[in-house]
Amino acid sequence: DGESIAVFTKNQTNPYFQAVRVGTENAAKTMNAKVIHYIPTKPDSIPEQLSQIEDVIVKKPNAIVFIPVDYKAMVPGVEQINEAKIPVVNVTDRSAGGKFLAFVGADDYNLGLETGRYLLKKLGGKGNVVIIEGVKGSLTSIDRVRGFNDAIKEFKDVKLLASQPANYQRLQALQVMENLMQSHPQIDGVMAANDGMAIGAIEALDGANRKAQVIGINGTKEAVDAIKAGKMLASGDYNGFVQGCIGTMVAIRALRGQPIVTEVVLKPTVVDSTNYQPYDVAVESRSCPAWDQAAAMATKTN
Amino acid sequence: MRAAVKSPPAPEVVEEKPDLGTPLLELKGISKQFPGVKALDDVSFAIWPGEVHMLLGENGAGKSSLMKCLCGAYQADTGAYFHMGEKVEIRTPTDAKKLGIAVIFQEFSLVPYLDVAQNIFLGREFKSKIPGLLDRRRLYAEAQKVLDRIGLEVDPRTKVHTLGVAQQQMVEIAKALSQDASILVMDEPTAALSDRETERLFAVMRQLQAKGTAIVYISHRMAEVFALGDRITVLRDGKNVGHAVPGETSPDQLVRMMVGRTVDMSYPRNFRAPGDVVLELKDISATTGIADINLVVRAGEIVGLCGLVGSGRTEVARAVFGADAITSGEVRVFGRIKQGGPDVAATEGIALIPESRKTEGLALIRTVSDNLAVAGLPKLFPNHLFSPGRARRSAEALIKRLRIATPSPNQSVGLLSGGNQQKVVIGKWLAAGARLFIFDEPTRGIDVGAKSEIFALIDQLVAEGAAVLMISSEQAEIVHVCDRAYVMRGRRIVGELSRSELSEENIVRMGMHDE
Amino acid sequence: MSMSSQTAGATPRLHLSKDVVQVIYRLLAAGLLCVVLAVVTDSFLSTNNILNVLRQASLLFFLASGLTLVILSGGLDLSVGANIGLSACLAATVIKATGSPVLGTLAGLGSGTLVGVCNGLMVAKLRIPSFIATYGMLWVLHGLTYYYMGGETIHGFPPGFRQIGSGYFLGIPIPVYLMLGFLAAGTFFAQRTVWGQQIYAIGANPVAARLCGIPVDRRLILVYAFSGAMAGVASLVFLARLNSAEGDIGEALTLPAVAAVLIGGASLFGGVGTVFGTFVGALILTLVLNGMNLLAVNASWQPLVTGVIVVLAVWLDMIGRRRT
Amino acid sequence: MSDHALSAAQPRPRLPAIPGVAIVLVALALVFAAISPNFLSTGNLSNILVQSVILLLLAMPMTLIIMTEGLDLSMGAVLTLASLVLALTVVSTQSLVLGLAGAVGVGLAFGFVNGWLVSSLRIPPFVATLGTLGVAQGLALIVSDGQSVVGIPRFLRQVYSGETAGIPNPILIGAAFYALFHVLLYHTKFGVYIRALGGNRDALTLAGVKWQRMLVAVYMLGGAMAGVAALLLTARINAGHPTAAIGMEFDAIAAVALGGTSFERGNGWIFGTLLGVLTVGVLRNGLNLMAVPSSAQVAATGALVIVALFLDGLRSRKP
Ligand SMILES: Nc1ncnc2c1ncn2[C@@H]1O[C@H](COP(=O)(O)OP(=O)(O)OP(=O)(O)O)[C@@H](O)[C@H]1O
Ligand SMILES: Nc1ncnc2c1ncn2[C@@H]1O[C@H](COP(=O)(O)OP(=O)(O)OP(=O)(O)O)[C@@H](O)[C@H]1O
Ligand SMILES: [Mg+2]
Ligand SMILES: [Mg+2]
Repeated sequence: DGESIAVFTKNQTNPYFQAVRVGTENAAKTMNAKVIHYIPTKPDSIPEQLSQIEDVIVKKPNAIVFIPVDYKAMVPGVEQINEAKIPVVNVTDRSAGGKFLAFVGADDYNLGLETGRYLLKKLGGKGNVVIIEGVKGSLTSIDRVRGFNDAIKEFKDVKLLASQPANYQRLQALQVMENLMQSHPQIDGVMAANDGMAIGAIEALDGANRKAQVIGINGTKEAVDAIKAGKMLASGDYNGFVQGCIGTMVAIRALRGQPIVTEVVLKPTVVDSTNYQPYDVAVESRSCPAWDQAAAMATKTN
Repeated sequence: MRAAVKSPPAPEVVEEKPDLGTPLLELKGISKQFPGVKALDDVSFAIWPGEVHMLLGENGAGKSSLMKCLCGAYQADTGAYFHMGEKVEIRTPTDAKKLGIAVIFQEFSLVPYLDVAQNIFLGREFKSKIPGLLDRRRLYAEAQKVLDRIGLEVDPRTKVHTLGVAQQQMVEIAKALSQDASILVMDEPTAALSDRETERLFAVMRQLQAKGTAIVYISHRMAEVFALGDRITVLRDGKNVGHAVPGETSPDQLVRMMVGRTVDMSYPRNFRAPGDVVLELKDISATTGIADINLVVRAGEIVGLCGLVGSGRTEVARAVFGADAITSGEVRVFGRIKQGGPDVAATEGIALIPESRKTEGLALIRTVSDNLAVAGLPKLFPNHLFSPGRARRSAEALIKRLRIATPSPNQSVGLLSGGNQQKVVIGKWLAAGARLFIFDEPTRGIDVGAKSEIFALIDQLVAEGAAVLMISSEQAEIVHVCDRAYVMRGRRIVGELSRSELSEENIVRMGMHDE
Repeated sequence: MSMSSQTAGATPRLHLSKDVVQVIYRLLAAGLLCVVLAVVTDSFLSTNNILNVLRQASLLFFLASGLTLVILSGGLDLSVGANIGLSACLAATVIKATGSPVLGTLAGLGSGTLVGVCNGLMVAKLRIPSFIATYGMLWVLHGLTYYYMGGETIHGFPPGFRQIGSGYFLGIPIPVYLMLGFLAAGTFFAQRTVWGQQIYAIGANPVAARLCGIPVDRRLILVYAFSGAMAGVASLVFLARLNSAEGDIGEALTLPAVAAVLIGGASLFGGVGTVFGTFVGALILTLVLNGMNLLAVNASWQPLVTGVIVVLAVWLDMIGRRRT
Repeated sequence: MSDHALSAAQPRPRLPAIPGVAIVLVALALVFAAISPNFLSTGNLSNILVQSVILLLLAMPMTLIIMTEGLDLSMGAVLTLASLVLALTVVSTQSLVLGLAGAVGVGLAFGFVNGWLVSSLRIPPFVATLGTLGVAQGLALIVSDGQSVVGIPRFLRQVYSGETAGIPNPILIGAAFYALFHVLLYHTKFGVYIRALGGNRDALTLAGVKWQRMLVAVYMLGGAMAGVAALLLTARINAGHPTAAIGMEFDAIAAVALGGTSFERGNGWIFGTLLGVLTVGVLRNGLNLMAVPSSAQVAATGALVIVALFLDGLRSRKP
């Protein structure tokens, strides 16, 4: 009891990671452990997360729950953790190397694919769409966009007009959308790689008095509100909260010698106007699934 | 374009060239055009070894420009250079250096965060035996030698930015002397110096002269012209208007050549009975080191403040104006205790003409008109709305009144000649309607004609009831102009001289009386 | 920059004021850009797109206009972007809590101004170089915002409030009116008031300005407060436009805002520049991004092209000024 | 700038001449040592030093650039690009030398362009390097196509994680370059001219020094050091990444300013920069050890910079 778990997340600004953090806290509280958060002061800074790993190793927490800011560049950091013999659970972005107790995440590709399909079906399998990408080179963006593209390929009458990055930034998405609307008089669907950008696109459409169906990814409160209000079509559920819960549970259970699972890849759920209710609560008031439920989601056990 | 007054033709002067053999350096037909100003117009000029050649002219006549062409800092538009009879090119400072030309510039060319020695040998560093590195020991030894020669008692390791104006001027001189040049150009080297340093400099110049160095010397101080000069060249409006020899010419004649009219150099004053006390200092001490300063200035008086360089005169002026903090004592202005910074001082009608025009007096990148308006903004535009036209008209009036040579009120002040810049510094306070003027070296670098005009102006100010506190290193000025004077030594006031006691000897005796 | 070269560069021969000449050159540059874009794309010249560009430029201009005065006074304000973040979050909270856009607006303007005053006090009274003082402030503001927001966003504001960001009047977006208003006010303040002139004087030589009796400290505080207030304005327009507040809302805007001021002809050494120049600078930057989006330039190339154009614009401007 | 050439004498300092950054560094170290038992362990101290080296390698040339009244905003982006070039070269040729040559080459090229824009075209350094920042960032995205470059051979990682004579390699590299910069600034002509470039450029012209070349050299030095830092960065993250060092130039500028180098008149010192870099390192490390929340760390970083400069200001009040 009273184990200390160090939790590494990518930044302090994206609501998604806040959901993960709340999940870890929730799980730790019910299991009588405590978490300490390490977040780069500069969003997504690789050198800074490496430094934080080194500093944390000096402090020797009992276990680590780890989201790499970059799945490849952070491998040396993971190896240092391994050398220091601190058990570590990988969450959200699957690290390209290093030894982990388990991986807990969602499948970005399938998320993109399913949400994309949902949109295209709603459009009746035809029309013009644009994709708004996240940060170039980030695993989440690459996989989600790949999913979007594959969904589009399934529908012959759908035309992809443009695929532009807006770096997961709301304002950039808004301006990119404004500019795209100038060169494309007819846009029927917008696929954004996260909810913030989706909302930015919606604002741009509203501003120009144009209509299009917009989807995003993450299932944030804001997106749920927009879905409720009928402004947004759907959001792929990425469920950071549950990822945080399960990641922490695995870490603590391993410390206590209880059985664990080694991989949980959450199934994609598309949140739309028919099923948003469970998501319409602030993360702080949600609670973690019980271990049985969590174990049932496992895709690998040892 | 230039604002020179219409003037009668200059008196005829002997134009024959003395037969002294081949000149060391000869400039022929030099012209230099700046936007709006023809700074030099077909000027020819020659120097012979071992002579001190005085270059005279009004502010903006083109003296500095001519010297800058001579040393490669400017490139002349037309003209040719001959070194010992041979045609040479001087296009860069390096070319000039190769010919053995060294220059003491009117505006300092020192680097603030290098030390004295590094400044003296800038561009001529001593190489160490280890390739790529510098020989620091040699640097300081050599620098010490040069400093000893001119009698500057400063550690060569002192960073230049910590030095006062006079010491910086001495470093500038040391820098030029260290080059062992065959031609030495000095552009108003004594403008910032007091008599003691000046004497020292003259001694060094005489040594150099004896060794055969040719010296070109620019100064607005008539006494120096006659004490040092072997020959005189006068420029006016960018043209060479004649040569003269000191023994055969009188100061009045020279002045007439320079300004094209007669100038009364005795600075006549109308002494009147002083009025109410305007400024009163009681036991002032300040963070800058001055202590127990007591003095009084009344309306209608010009009170001098004299002493050696470093005696603390500037610090007194700054303390009055609120530019430096006072640690004890009180300043009373018009009977009320004054507290606060320069902004308070300005609203109470005090004006400070600071000693360093470039760093403290002017915004060099702004126009003449802007600079002339800046101190008087609240007075000129009481409703806070600025009108460029109004500012311009006010500036034009001042340009006329002070005879500032500028192609237009829109010229950047940084492009004016040194003396004209100084006039702008004075002018901006005239627009502010101040009633207590503190002049710190007001005539530094100002030509004789302008000087007498400025003193006439100051006289007029006091006649209208203003009070003036004047600092000057030229004792003659203090003696001629002031009603009374205080003498400072070691950052304290050591005495007061009444009008009848005011003489150069008395000032020197009181101010120099060493411990 | 050597004195002679720099000053020589800035002197017009005619009575045509320096500022006017600068502005003409810069407008020409912007015009050239427009012509190029109009020729190579078919959608550039639509009314919609023009309004679009103007509205995007307005966001940049709000920040940059405040920054212009700071730069004129010889300083720099790196905290404007972070200031937007904090002010937007506070304004959003107040609107949510009270339902009153007016109170929210006051909160946004107030917090922006307060941050500016703090900057001003640090620069004027504590004599911390502005670059550092405002850089430190940037971190402090980020810290406060992150702490306050805890990674969440606040969204959904009353339609009345949203008008200032996304509304139209006579077919022209409201932010464009705001921009023109601030352009006129800023130009008037800088060129036609005593305080404006004093700010120029301070920028050109702070020591001399002080010895001229200008209350330098008070003017500097004013300048930074104004810059903070403009960040407050920008935060409100952002909020209204984006309909949501998050911590890093203005982060990416600081450098473009500085760039806009510099492209507009101001000098980081102070004393040179105009608000109108900044307006054109903001326009040029926005046109470049708009053009690249219209041309569907690969996103990887966008920073590169922007970089080259920024340098080119400033260089052409300098040549232009040297010629006069 | 040179217009404000020389100020009148400054009043004598009233506080002892201890730079603000030193006071802050010592104070921080004392506080952390008192609160966190791990802070003073050899492992942790070496940790701080190792972490500080990359920043030091950037901050030292930045000091010189700032002393010339310049600025290099492109440094972080150039470092990123150089790191990618190094990674790509090493992965394809397996040669460390070629990789380093490539990285330093990229740095030199950008340094040259920066220097040329600033000295020949007289574009203000802020604008010129803001432009090249965009170019370097764009090139980084283009050469990497937004992806990390992986498969870095073991020997490259050894550069960062290995030890020589019991001392971690990065510390040795940092020390060697510190010595180099010290000599450069205080014992060579170049050092003298750097001060003059910031203090009074006209003085150099009149002394017949071709300062344009010097200025280009200063920026090239900055680029080259970004190349060297790229070696350590790539070895550290075991990859090339298109955003690895974005924004690091501001950390470097902050460290330089923290160290007491001023943006005007060529007033600066390299030891102050070392102190500045260490102060940032100690602060981050200590706050991490104390598990201070990230948002407070962010605010503390800002407050620290302000406090140090404020202490400096107390010492030498401008007249
Ligand atoms: N770089 C420049 N650009 C434009 N005009 C200049 C420049 N340098 C000098 N001038 C102008 O050339 C004229 C001659 O100036 P110069 O400095 O040679 O005068 P001077 O004889 O040395 O005067 P002073 O006694 O006041 O020092 C002046 O009108 C001045 O404004
Ligand atoms: N004893 C000294 N040793 C070294 N430097 C000194 C000494 N006394 C004065 N100085 C320097 O000389 C500078 C000029 O002195 P100060 O301004 O007090 O005198 P001043 O009478 O106004 O002289 P100036 O003729 O320069 O106006 C001082 O600021 C100081 O830096
Ligand atoms: Mg002159
Ligand atoms: Mg003095």
